[in-house]
Amino acid sequence: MITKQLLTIKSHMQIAEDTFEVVLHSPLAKELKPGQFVHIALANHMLRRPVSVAGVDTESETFTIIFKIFGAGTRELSKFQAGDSLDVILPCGSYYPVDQLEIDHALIVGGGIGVPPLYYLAKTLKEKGIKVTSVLGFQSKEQIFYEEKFQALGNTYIATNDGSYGKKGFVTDIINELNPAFDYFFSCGPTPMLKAVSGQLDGHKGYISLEERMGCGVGTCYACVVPLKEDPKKSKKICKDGPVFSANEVILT
Amino acid sequence: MITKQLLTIKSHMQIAEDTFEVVLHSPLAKELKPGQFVHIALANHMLRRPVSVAGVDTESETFTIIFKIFGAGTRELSKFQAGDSLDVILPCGSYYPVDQLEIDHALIVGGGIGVPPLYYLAKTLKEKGIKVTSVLGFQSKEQIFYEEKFQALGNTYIATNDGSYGKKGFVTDIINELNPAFDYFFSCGPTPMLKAVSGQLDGHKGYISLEERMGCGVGTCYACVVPLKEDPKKSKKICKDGPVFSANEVILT
Amino acid sequence: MNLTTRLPGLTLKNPVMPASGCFGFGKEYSQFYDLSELGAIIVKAATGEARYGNPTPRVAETSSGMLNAIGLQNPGVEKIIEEELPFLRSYDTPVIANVAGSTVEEYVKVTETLNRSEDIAAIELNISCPNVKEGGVQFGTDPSLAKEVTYQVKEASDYPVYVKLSPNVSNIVEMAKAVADAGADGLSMINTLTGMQINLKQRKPIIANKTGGLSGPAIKPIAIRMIYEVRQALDIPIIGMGGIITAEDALEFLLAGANAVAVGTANFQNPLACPEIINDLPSVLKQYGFDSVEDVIGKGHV
Amino acid sequence: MNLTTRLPGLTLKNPVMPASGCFGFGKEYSQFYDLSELGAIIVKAATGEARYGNPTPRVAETSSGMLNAIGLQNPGVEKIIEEELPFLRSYDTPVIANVAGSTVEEYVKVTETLNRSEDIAAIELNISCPNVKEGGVQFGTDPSLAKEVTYQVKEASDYPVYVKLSPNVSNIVEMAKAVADAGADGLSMINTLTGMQINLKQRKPIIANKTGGLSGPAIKPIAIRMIYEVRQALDIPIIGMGGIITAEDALEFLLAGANAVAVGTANFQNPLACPEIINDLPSVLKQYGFDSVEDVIGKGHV
Ligand SMILES: Cc1cc2nc3c(=O)[nH]c(=O)nc-3n(C[C@H](O)[C@H](O)[C@H](O)COP(=O)(O)OP(=O)(O)OC[C@H]3O[C@@H](n4cnc5c(N)ncnc54)[C@H](O)[C@@H]3O)c2cc1C
Ligand SMILES: Cc1cc2nc3c(=O)[nH]c(=O)nc-3n(C[C@H](O)[C@H](O)[C@H](O)COP(=O)(O)OP(=O)(O)OC[C@H]3O[C@@H](n4cnc5c(N)ncnc54)[C@H](O)[C@@H]3O)c2cc1C
Ligand SMILES: Cc1cc2nc3c(=O)[nH]c(=O)nc-3n(C[C@H](O)[C@H](O)[C@H](O)COP(=O)(O)O)c2cc1C
Ligand SMILES: Cc1cc2nc3c(=O)[nH]c(=O)nc-3n(C[C@H](O)[C@H](O)[C@H](O)COP(=O)(O)O)c2cc1C
Ligand code: FES
Ligand code: FES
Repeated sequence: MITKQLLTIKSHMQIAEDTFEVVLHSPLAKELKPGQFVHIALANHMLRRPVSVAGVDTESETFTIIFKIFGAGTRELSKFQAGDSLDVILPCGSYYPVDQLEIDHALIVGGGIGVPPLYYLAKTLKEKGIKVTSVLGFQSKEQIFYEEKFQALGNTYIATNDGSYGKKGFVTDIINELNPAFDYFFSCGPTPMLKAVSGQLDGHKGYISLEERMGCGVGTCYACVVPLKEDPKKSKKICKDGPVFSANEVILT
Repeated sequence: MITKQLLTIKSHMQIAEDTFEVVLHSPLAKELKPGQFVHIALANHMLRRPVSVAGVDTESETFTIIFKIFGAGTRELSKFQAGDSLDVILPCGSYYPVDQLEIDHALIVGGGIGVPPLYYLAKTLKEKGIKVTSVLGFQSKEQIFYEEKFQALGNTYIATNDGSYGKKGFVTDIINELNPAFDYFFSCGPTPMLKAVSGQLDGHKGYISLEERMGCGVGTCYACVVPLKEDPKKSKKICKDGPVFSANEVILT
Repeated sequence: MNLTTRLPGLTLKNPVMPASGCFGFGKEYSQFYDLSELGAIIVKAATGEARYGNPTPRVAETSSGMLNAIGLQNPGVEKIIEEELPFLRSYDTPVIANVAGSTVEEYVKVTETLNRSEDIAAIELNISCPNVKEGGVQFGTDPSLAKEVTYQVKEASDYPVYVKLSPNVSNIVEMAKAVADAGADGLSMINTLTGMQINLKQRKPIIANKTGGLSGPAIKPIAIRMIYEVRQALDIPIIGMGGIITAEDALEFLLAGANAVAVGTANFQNPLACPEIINDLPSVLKQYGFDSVEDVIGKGHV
Repeated sequence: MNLTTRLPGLTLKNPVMPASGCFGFGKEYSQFYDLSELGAIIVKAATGEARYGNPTPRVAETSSGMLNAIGLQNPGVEKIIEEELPFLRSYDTPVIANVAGSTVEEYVKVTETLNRSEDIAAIELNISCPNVKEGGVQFGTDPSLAKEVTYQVKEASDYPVYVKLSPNVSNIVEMAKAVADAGADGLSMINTLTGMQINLKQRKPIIANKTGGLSGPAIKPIAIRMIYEVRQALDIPIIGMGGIITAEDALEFLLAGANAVAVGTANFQNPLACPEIINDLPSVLKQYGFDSVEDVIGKGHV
């Protein structure tokens, strides 16, 4: 059941260059599934900002988001403090259907602000006894976050565009080299990365998570559509039918 | 010399219903004269808000403003706290020419948010050894402020519209009854009051201070004009030539 | 406090309804509150056939507003009647269908198809969508085309027809007169103003369609002015919209001469915008000295 | 960073100038900074005789904008030449005079009078002021009237003529073409959009003139769209304006196709708006990968 709630910020801290981790309290926290997002209102901004769920703690009824300063809205979000409140719509969108899948070994491929939802996913997979290999891409060393946390869940490989840490290049370069065994892949990141990864892993089963500029965030405005492979005249809504899609479902543009 | 400054709030407190007294620090405080105003910027508001100077403390380099919550801007202003900063243009406008006048006994007539500048004026007059009689009008008891401060400067009479304190009625009723002796009157308040007072005291020498919706507040936009008695096709700017005018100079509408 | 307002074919328990395109067909927001609270519901535009709409990005944020270029994406009028409208039957609130098209024939066809549905109470004739290549806005900026399409749709319709006007014109009164002459039962105003935002990094318009329709509080003064001008010139009922966020905003539209109001962009910021405005309206009306909604309509004229 | 931009009759050291009506004749803001920092200065409108303008209130605040109905108050062109313009001589910045009128004859008379002044570098022909009863905006919404007045003023003027367009039209390109055909050296766009705000307590429009011109960030998307459209259709130089607050905003206008920009409403919020934008511009240009102002112009087109 989707709702609008005023949530208290439990902690707010910088974890990498321009990157912040915020923990929010909500009785609905436990209902948030890996891949889903929350839609955050900001004073002086007409539109809400979508941010993925990066983790849930059912006991404390909290969930975590991680975001990077990109423009005016995320900058405003970076200035909040523990104790402040945020007006949030949640839970939004679809999730990685981990319960329905038979997986032995999952390959996680994330880039930049696509990494946060994958951490929640990787943690959930690991808790189900599934082996996890993670390949993560960042712009540079200063932008890297959660490396140890991913390491704790399985082998983790990092690429940076500028080579300041890990492999110089892209996640696809690591996958090329590594040629890892896996039965499902899960990817989230900028569209060019998703395109490259789905191309590279074509033929494998997998799920990807998309981004698009949103109006409503709940499925009423048709702002966030993505065309379907089976019929490009048809589309799905990223905010409601997505953001998670099966790897061969949609056309990436 | 008019400037734009970021000023620190030294104290911020409620002094009557919806009415706040704010003390601001500025090296320019000592240049602010009775009748002048400052022009305050507010985030999320296109236009600045003009507020009169209600007092100056040259030693601490501070000045006082008093304002009442009227709409969104003054409501926002009411939420600031000591330590916060305000973006202020100062000093703005003309002042009561107390140094140029030979006065023995001044009659002060103020209504509502017209009272604050008159306190600074009354204090200045008193310091010059001039006798001060004050007639102040408020909507109701809860709205009254600075009564004792005015009392300390001279006889003070209060009218309330609803009769909840002092005389029930208007400042003009008190003046009628009192028929006070004075050589100059000084009045500030809502235009209907100014009209009534100037009418009642016609023939006396005096000064009035006007309000009008402002754009620039410094004399460039022609938003705040008032027609002149000598030639209604001519006008003066309230923000620059005013807000203080000699009682017979302008046409009140 | 009596919030009832009466318009041709519509007796509304309160004057507040979601605007077309900002509420889908109601399902999503029904998760947030009981849609029966609404004065009415204007659903997303219907065209003759299914339309994909424009490429994405389709929205951008602006100062106190937003741009959109959805491009009339919808499943087509038949599917809307079969698959979308029945859901709204269970709510005690009239539904207004929004009719769009590229040609007079398409407008007429959609209208005729809608005649078969018993799930609607009125038609809003959208001659003002700025986001489609052909049709739409030309009808909304040329008085003689507007007159023609209104006349034809009116002929075809068993339901009252509210014509939705475009603000992208020099003379809104002329447009209003043209459609009133053609038999419009009421007006809906305003649709969005054509705007653009350029992405500084990408050095191109943010919206893939380049231009989009500007909505939100930024355009409220234009909406108020146009409604005021039309109300001065004509007696025709008006559904007013453009930047309404609060009950005070709704009151301003009623004072300008609107008989009811629609809330668009505000739904995105606050899914509870409509019920909150409805809830606040009685006390706001009282605060400003009014006894009922009908008491307010047009009272801002001097 | 080279901020120079060249327009007919104007070589500007930077592309930023205050907009007409938002800077008086410069005296007041000269208290805040050295006016020589400015790329140019557009002064308040001049008419044939002194005008009192409209009754007050003349301004109102809106979401991310403001309404004004000053009504072209000014001391008349003669007095402006004698008493106002000489003050600006001491600054190293070109002055653009803004010409207004109710009739073609008045426009021509003002222009002829300005020809006698050596204190100006160009004329901005204001055919778009929405706040005067006669003249002004009709010229700005009727292409043939716009053409006629431009032609006559162009004939009368020794200075280059920039025609200031009204956004209150369905087709801005048609207007731009009309005045370009008549010989305009450049365009100034946009003037304000006609709007209204109603005072809920007083139950009447806040602005005594009822309607006023909407300016500020609220209208920026409309300005950007119109400049983009005109730049697509014509090669004529454009001074862009409408809602500029920051150097990023200025960059957006240049990308849309403006050759220089004017800053209006922002001056009221921040008297230092112009010098701050000029100061920030080099680093903003650099951040987005540009080497000079002329390098940016029109680069937002795809
Ligand atoms: C489903 C989903 C999940 C996301 N999860 C995360 C996350 O976990 N961490 C994170 O840092 N970012 C995430 N993003 C991206 C994030 O929403 C944008 O970075 C943010 O909206 C930018 O807002 P801004 O005001 O800082 O930028 P501006 O450019 O000033 O924003 C202007 C407008 O564009 C929209 N916009 C700009 N970039 C994007 C984008 N990439 N995606 C969607 N809308 C955009 C904004 O929402 C706003 O409406 C997610 C996006 C989506 C769609
Ligand atoms: C020279 C001068 C001195 C003033 N001194 C004081 C003072 O000492 N204490 C005090 O409480 N008030 C004073 N006022 C009035 C004060 O400026 C208004 O109450 C305030 O601007 C209202 O802003 P708002 O956002 O609360 O109201 P809103 O109605 O939301 O404001 C909307 C717009 O209207 C303008 N406006 C509304 N009412 C007035 C008004 N009466 N005068 C000028 N502009 C107005 C606002 O500035 C703003 O631009 C003074 C006004 C002037 C012109
Ligand atoms: C995303 C979006 C989609 C819209 N779709 C339609 C539509 O399909 N038909 C229509 O007549 N108006 C449409 N509109 C216009 C609105 O109904 C409304 O007239 C306009 O947005 C002004 O109101 P607002 O400022 O409250 O949003 C749409 C507006 C938005 C923001
Ligand atoms: C108070 C005020 C007065 C104005 N007076 C004039 C004028 O005399 N002549 C003119 O051509 N434009 C005038 N304008 C329009 C501005 O020059 C400018 O075109 C418009 O305000 C849009 O820019 P902005 O959003 O930066 O203010 C005026 C605008 C304002 C706000
Ligand atoms: S953002 Fe509105 S439908 Fe997806
Ligand atoms: S407020 Fe601009 S001239 Fe007075």
